[in-house]
Amino acid sequence: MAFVELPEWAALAPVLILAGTALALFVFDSVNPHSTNRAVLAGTSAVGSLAALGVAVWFTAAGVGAPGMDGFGVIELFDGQIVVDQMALFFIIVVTVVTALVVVASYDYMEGHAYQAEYYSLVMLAATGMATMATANSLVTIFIALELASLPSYALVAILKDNRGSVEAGLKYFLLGALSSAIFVYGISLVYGATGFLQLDAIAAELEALAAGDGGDFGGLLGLGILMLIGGFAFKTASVPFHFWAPEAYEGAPAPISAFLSSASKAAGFVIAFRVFTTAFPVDVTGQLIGVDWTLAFVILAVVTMTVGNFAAATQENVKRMLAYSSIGHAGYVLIGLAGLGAGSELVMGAAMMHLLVYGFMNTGAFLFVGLAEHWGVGRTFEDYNGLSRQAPIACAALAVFMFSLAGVPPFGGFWSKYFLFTGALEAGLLVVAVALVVNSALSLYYYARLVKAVWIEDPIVERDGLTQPTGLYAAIVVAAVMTVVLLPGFGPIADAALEAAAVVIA
Amino acid sequence: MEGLFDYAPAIALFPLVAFVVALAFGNSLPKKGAIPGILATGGSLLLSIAMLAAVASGEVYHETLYEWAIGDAVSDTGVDGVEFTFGILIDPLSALMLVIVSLIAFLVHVFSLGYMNAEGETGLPRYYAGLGLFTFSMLAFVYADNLLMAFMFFELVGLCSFLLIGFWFRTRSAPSAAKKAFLVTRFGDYFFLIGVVAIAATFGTLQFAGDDSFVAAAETAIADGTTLFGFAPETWVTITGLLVLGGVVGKSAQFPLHTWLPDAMEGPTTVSALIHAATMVAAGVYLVARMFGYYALSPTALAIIAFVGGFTALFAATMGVVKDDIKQVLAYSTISQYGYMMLGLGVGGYVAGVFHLMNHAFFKALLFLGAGSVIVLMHHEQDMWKMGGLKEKAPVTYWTFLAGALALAGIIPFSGFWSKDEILYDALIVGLEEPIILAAYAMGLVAVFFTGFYTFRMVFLTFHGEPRSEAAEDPHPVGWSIKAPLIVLGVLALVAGVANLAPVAKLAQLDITFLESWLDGEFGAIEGLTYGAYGELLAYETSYIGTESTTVLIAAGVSLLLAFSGAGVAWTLYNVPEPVEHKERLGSIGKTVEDNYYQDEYQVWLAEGLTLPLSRAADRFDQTVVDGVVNGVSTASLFGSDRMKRLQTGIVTNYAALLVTGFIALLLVLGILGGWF
Amino acid sequence: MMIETLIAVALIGALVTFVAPNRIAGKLAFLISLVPAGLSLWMFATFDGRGNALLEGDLAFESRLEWIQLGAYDISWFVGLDGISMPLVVLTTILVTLAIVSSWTPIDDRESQFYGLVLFIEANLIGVFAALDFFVWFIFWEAVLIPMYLLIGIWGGPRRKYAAIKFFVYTNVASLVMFGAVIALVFGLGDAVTSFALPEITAAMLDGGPDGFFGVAGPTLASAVFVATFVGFAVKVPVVPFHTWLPDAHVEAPTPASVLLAGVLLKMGTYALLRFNFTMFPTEIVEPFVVPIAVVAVISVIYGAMLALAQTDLKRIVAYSSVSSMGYVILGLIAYTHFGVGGATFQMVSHGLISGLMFMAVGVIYNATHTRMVTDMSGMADRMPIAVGIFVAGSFGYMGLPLMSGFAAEYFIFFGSFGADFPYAPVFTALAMFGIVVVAGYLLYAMQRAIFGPYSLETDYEVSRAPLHDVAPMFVLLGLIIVLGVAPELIFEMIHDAVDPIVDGGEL
Amino acid sequence: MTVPIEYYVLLSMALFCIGLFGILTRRNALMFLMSVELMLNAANINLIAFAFYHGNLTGQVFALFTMALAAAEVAVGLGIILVLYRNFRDVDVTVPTTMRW
Repeated sequence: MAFVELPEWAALAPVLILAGTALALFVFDSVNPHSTNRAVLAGTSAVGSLAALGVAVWFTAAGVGAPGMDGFGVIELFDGQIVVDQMALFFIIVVTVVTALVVVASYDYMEGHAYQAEYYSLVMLAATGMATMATANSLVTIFIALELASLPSYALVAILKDNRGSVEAGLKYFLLGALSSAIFVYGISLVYGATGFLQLDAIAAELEALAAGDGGDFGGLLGLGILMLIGGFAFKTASVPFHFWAPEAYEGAPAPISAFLSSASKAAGFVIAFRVFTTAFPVDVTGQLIGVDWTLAFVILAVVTMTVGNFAAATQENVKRMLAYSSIGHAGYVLIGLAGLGAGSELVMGAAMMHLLVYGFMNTGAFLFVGLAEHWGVGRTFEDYNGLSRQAPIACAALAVFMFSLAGVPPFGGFWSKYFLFTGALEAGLLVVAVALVVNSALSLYYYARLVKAVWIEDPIVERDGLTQPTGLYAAIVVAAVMTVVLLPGFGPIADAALEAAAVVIA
Repeated sequence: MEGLFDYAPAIALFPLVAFVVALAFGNSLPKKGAIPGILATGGSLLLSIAMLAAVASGEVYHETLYEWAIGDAVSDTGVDGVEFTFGILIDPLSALMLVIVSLIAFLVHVFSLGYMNAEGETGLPRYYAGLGLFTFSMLAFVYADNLLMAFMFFELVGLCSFLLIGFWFRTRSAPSAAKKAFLVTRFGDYFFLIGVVAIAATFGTLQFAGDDSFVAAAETAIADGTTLFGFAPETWVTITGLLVLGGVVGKSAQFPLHTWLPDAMEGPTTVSALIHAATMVAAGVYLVARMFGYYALSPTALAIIAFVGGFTALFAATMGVVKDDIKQVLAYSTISQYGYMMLGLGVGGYVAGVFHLMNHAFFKALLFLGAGSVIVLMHHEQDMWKMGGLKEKAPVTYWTFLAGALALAGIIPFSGFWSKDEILYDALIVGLEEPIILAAYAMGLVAVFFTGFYTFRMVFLTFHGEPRSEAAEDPHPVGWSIKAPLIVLGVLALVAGVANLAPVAKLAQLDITFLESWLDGEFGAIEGLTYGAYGELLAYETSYIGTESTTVLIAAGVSLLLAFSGAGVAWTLYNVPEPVEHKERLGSIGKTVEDNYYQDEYQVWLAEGLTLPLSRAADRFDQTVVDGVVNGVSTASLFGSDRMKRLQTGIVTNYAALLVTGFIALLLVLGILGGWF
Repeated sequence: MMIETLIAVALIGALVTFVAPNRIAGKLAFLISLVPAGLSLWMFATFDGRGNALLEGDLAFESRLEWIQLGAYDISWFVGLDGISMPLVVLTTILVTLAIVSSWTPIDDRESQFYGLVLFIEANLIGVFAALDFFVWFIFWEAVLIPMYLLIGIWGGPRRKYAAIKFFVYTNVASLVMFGAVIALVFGLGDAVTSFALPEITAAMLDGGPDGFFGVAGPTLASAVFVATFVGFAVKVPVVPFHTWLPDAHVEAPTPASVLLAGVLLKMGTYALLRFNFTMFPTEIVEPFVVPIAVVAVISVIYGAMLALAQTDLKRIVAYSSVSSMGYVILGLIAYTHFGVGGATFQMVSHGLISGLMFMAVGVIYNATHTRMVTDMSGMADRMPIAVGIFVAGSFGYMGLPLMSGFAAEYFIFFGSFGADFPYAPVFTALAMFGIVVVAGYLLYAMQRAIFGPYSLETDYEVSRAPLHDVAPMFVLLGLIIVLGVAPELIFEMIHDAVDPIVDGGEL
Repeated sequence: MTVPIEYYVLLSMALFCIGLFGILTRRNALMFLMSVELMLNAANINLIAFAFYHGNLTGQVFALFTMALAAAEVAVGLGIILVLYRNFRDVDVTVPTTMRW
């Protein structure tokens, strides 16, 4: 096909498009600062992210990074510092989807805000960082990409400079982020010390050698290093015990940013985790060296994370905070994907990837509904949401879709991924995790249903007059909802893509 | 004649049509649905008589008409596949019963014109619909050719009884009585249903007649000594037989399930006459007669039937003695009379039992209708102490009622005498061999005295002496529609005995026992369903006091003597201008008897004193314990959630600390497992 | 594609109704629901399925196409009907139509949403009975929860929120347990199965069964899974002691929801029990559990009836009596005889009709009196003879009056289980049969207090005769009940045909 | 003159722990930042030492990246601390606790 003439670096096109958009926005900002031309700004970023999305989808369909005769094989750039494979594209798709939704929604949400251009360019920069994380194949690139994603995020969280909540959120996010990245870097240094390499495949090769040989004298060091790396990922994915920033950050940040962080940033965190632990630290070899199977760490993290997240969410009064905790809980679900790697089957990790994609729609949508509520100014607690369905049935129907999908109740996309995770856990023989999953999803059912109850069942405590229908927010929410529903019948391709991608990296 | 039987289904279907018509259009019809009822029952009567004639001419009819449900099931005797069907069995017994039922139903319909319509009752369509449905069910039950069909219509007549007892539902007592009637009989039917299921599961068939009948199957099983459900065949037959008997005891108001019948008098008197005297209550006894072959296989069952019958006969008769409500007296006498029939069947007196069933149907219907007309006369007063002196004012009612009374009391030559005497005679000759039967006979005999007594107490209090209320002074006149049925039944009560003058036959060596030969299939019958066939199955020894004829004379003499003495005592006590109560003479016994030996009390206690509190306790248990666990779980998790979120103190330094702690904990776990330190 | 059409019509209808204006929603939903009803009746008439869907047998209206490839297993859209599911589908479509009509009076707020949800339930219920792939089946099975949650929650009574969430969470947890168990089973079966199609799983189970998983031996795994699935379904049925969500849900739910809940949703549980526990599992696995289950069944019958006896709320009475009736179904299922299993299936349909009728009647009385407490009313027969007459008829149907479907069902079950081969079968049967006395007890007791006697009413409402569209559905149901009672062969024949392979496959 | 690698590691670990200690004890945001810097530099020591030990430059190069990113982080951090001060009139990190539980 026509594609083959393109040079190899073109495989990075999605990332480059995102970066380009970010720069374009900077240019625009410097040309006429303090511009509040939301249409242009939001439009540009939307177009950029959608373009990136389109390209990524096209690549996936065309078989970039897919081995075999119909594919082009995994494309490695800069001697393997960057790799473009199915998993990379998959997560680029997740990131770009979320970005697109967020920027469209921000069109209304950020109305009348002073720093329009900055906002959008930061979003695009963070997106670039996340997309890069998806492709990063060396601890160096991973770290850089991570920071590229993190630094704008700190700023974005705190962008409502006169809003104490936003600032507090930014502070907490930043401080814990700095701490975690310090730990992360230290972990990198230890791994480097133990192996002498930072490029993932090289590390793996070295470990093979060590395992084959005397086993090296850095077992403990390596183990500690791996653990610290896990810490870094745990921070990005808001997993216990590195989750403490999440509730405040999501609650304090502007709703679209919360959506952005809780969906895209989480996905990015997971992709690097997947990449590092599948490529650099093969279970058996590493196990020999550090004397313990690192999946155990993820088993523990998964159980603890989902439990903490769901239990803390159950009795929240503030909707946004409930969603924040629920997103911690979902991090716990996805962690099963890593915990189950021991079984050597791609099913469980594939399920995790599927979940992140679906989550990109349903969770973003949920946070955007909160954004809509903040736009309406109805308040933040469950009580404030009471009876919204009478004024805004469509948005509330969408909310119900998001909630039930998050709870994993059919007929919505969330059902597949969650139950595939359950299936994967069972396949990997993680009985404990499966049980925890049952308990937690029962509880999650309770609080998700509680929100549905608030908007659909309860009667409003205050009389409100009709609510506006901001185009951007509504568009984003409806699209997200429609996608969440469509993903039930149309789950086949996604499952195939995810499983294929997982199979590639695991092999 | 063949073609005639094709109309057999119509016998039952006519009343069904009447039911539908009355229910649907009753309100817009003249007489509120009485007319269709009368026409339908009349039609049934004619057809039944035609059937009777057909059977007399030697025809019988046994046809499966409809397959209700078919399926594979391996019965305990190895029969593969089972069919539950509806079919018609017309043999001497059922033909006779058809005529009885349709005749009385017809008369009651006619009587109702005078009794219900004339009184301007509301809800008459409901009443006639009920009657129609009842007649349909009863007739269908009568010629059912298998046990399941019999059970179904057995239940349906129970429903009709419920609906008609509760006809005056706006009162408090009627619904209560209706409920009691249905519940008590339902309790019996519970055992009946187990019996049906058991028999079906055992023999794979429920047919009454023919080679594939469960009776035949049971015979062969006993012959081969096949183990049935882990029991010896005789035992199992006894068990199943007794289970079915449960339904009989309930429906025929035998002890201890007799308590519903007196309350059932809450219904209109016509209903009492039709359902609670002549027909539905007879269903139980009829069922025993219908499957007599089965019981004949089990002496134990028969003995129990006989004893229960004898006991009930006496037990109920004593209670009838002290009642003041004319309908109550009749109710207890009904219970008692059915006791006689059970006794008769129990001792193998198949003919005697059926004979009494027929006679009783006539004279008890007569008495109830008579009582009904009395009640009309008395402006709906039922207390006999408020009556008296109606003899002159209502001659027709009086003479017909008297005929019924004489029959009931068993005074020669009225019909009741012949049948009751035959029962007692059969009981005696068996009893001379079997002590337990002798006991039953003794009770039956004593009951004769009480019967005579309460019957004439009733007659004298009602019709003789001086009027004891202004209602009795100038009674409300009654119309032809009331008189006509009384006359018909009165004649029958007088002459029906001719059907089977057994004592005469035995003494004079004449062959005039028509009923016996009728039931013995001399005119035609289905093989195996004859008196003779049953006789062969029966295991009873019989013997006589001296010769047969002496025994006959002794038996007849004794019972007559007792009947007359009972009547005589009543004469002396109550046939006076101003009769007075004599209960106090009985003292504490009288109290007990008046309270029906506290039968109702303990049964009510079982329901309301035991079951209801038990259920309330179960409810409390359910609410607190079972549901408590469920709610407890949710409470616990929400509490846990409340604690869990306290982790998030809001102070970022704590977060750092917790973060590091958590990390170190993880480090320790893995480190120790991996031996890093 | 018939089944797809049914589901599609219901789904699209749901959407259309959801956005339709409130005042026409009711009539619109009724018209829409006529389509599936008519179609399913036509399917019933032209039904040509043979044998059992999971065992040897060719299905009616079968269709199958690939959906998702999950590793070694493929999930496919696989639907079809056999003699067991066909009657249940018809029951569903008819009950939904009638429920819609019966809600014209009571539902006076947010009608379009209400009727939309009802049609949505219909789609899922049809799916549950038609699906033959585990995942497809599970999707419909779970999707029923959402509309029912909302129906109870939005249009329910005073404690509706508690009841709704209790129903939602309780039954969902049960489904999760059951799901996990089945998945474990599938993995346990190893290479024997390559899809989640129920027939394939069944086949694999019946020859050889699972070869161990989680390090437990195959038989142990199978037994564990049997228990887990049984519990999972027992909640839905519900079987004592998992029944406590039912009375709350019933009492709070609006009449039409109660009708569907008792009429069809409970049948999902028994249907699943029949399909999974008593069809998939080979006899040697089931055998040790038969007697315990029999005990549970008898307890459900008697205990449920006792609870009903203690109630004063008409709806609670009917709700608890459902627990009792479902006990009969369980008894019939474990009998493993044609009449036992067939009767159980027949009872599903029959109880669906009768309990539906009862809830409608109670609803009509409630519409007029605004109370359901038997203690608050007396002599209702005086004011609303027709509605009350139907209530009485329905009650007698519940009591198993001959020539009504209830009797046929119960008789089949009793006959089937009496002759069954498990230990003490006759004793268990006799014990369970005592339910027919207690049921008569509490229904007659309630009638005596609420319906008969002199007229009086605590709530000061002017009681008038019920409008035609309230009464008409009940007449239809009553007619069906009597028809099935007089001619059970109408459906028992096909049920029997579908039950054959189960029983012959596993004569205990 | 070669110092065994262990010493470097011990040094860096000590530095790391000092930084951690600072984070856990100091409430002033700036102190917090500085402690983070210490930790990062502990990592740098490792990287360089190991680069020397393994004889490849990867570590040293990465150390440069680290410094750069540390600088960027500080920049963002200072910005946030600025707005923190503007809103809370304080740079004590334990003050902002409007969101908890």
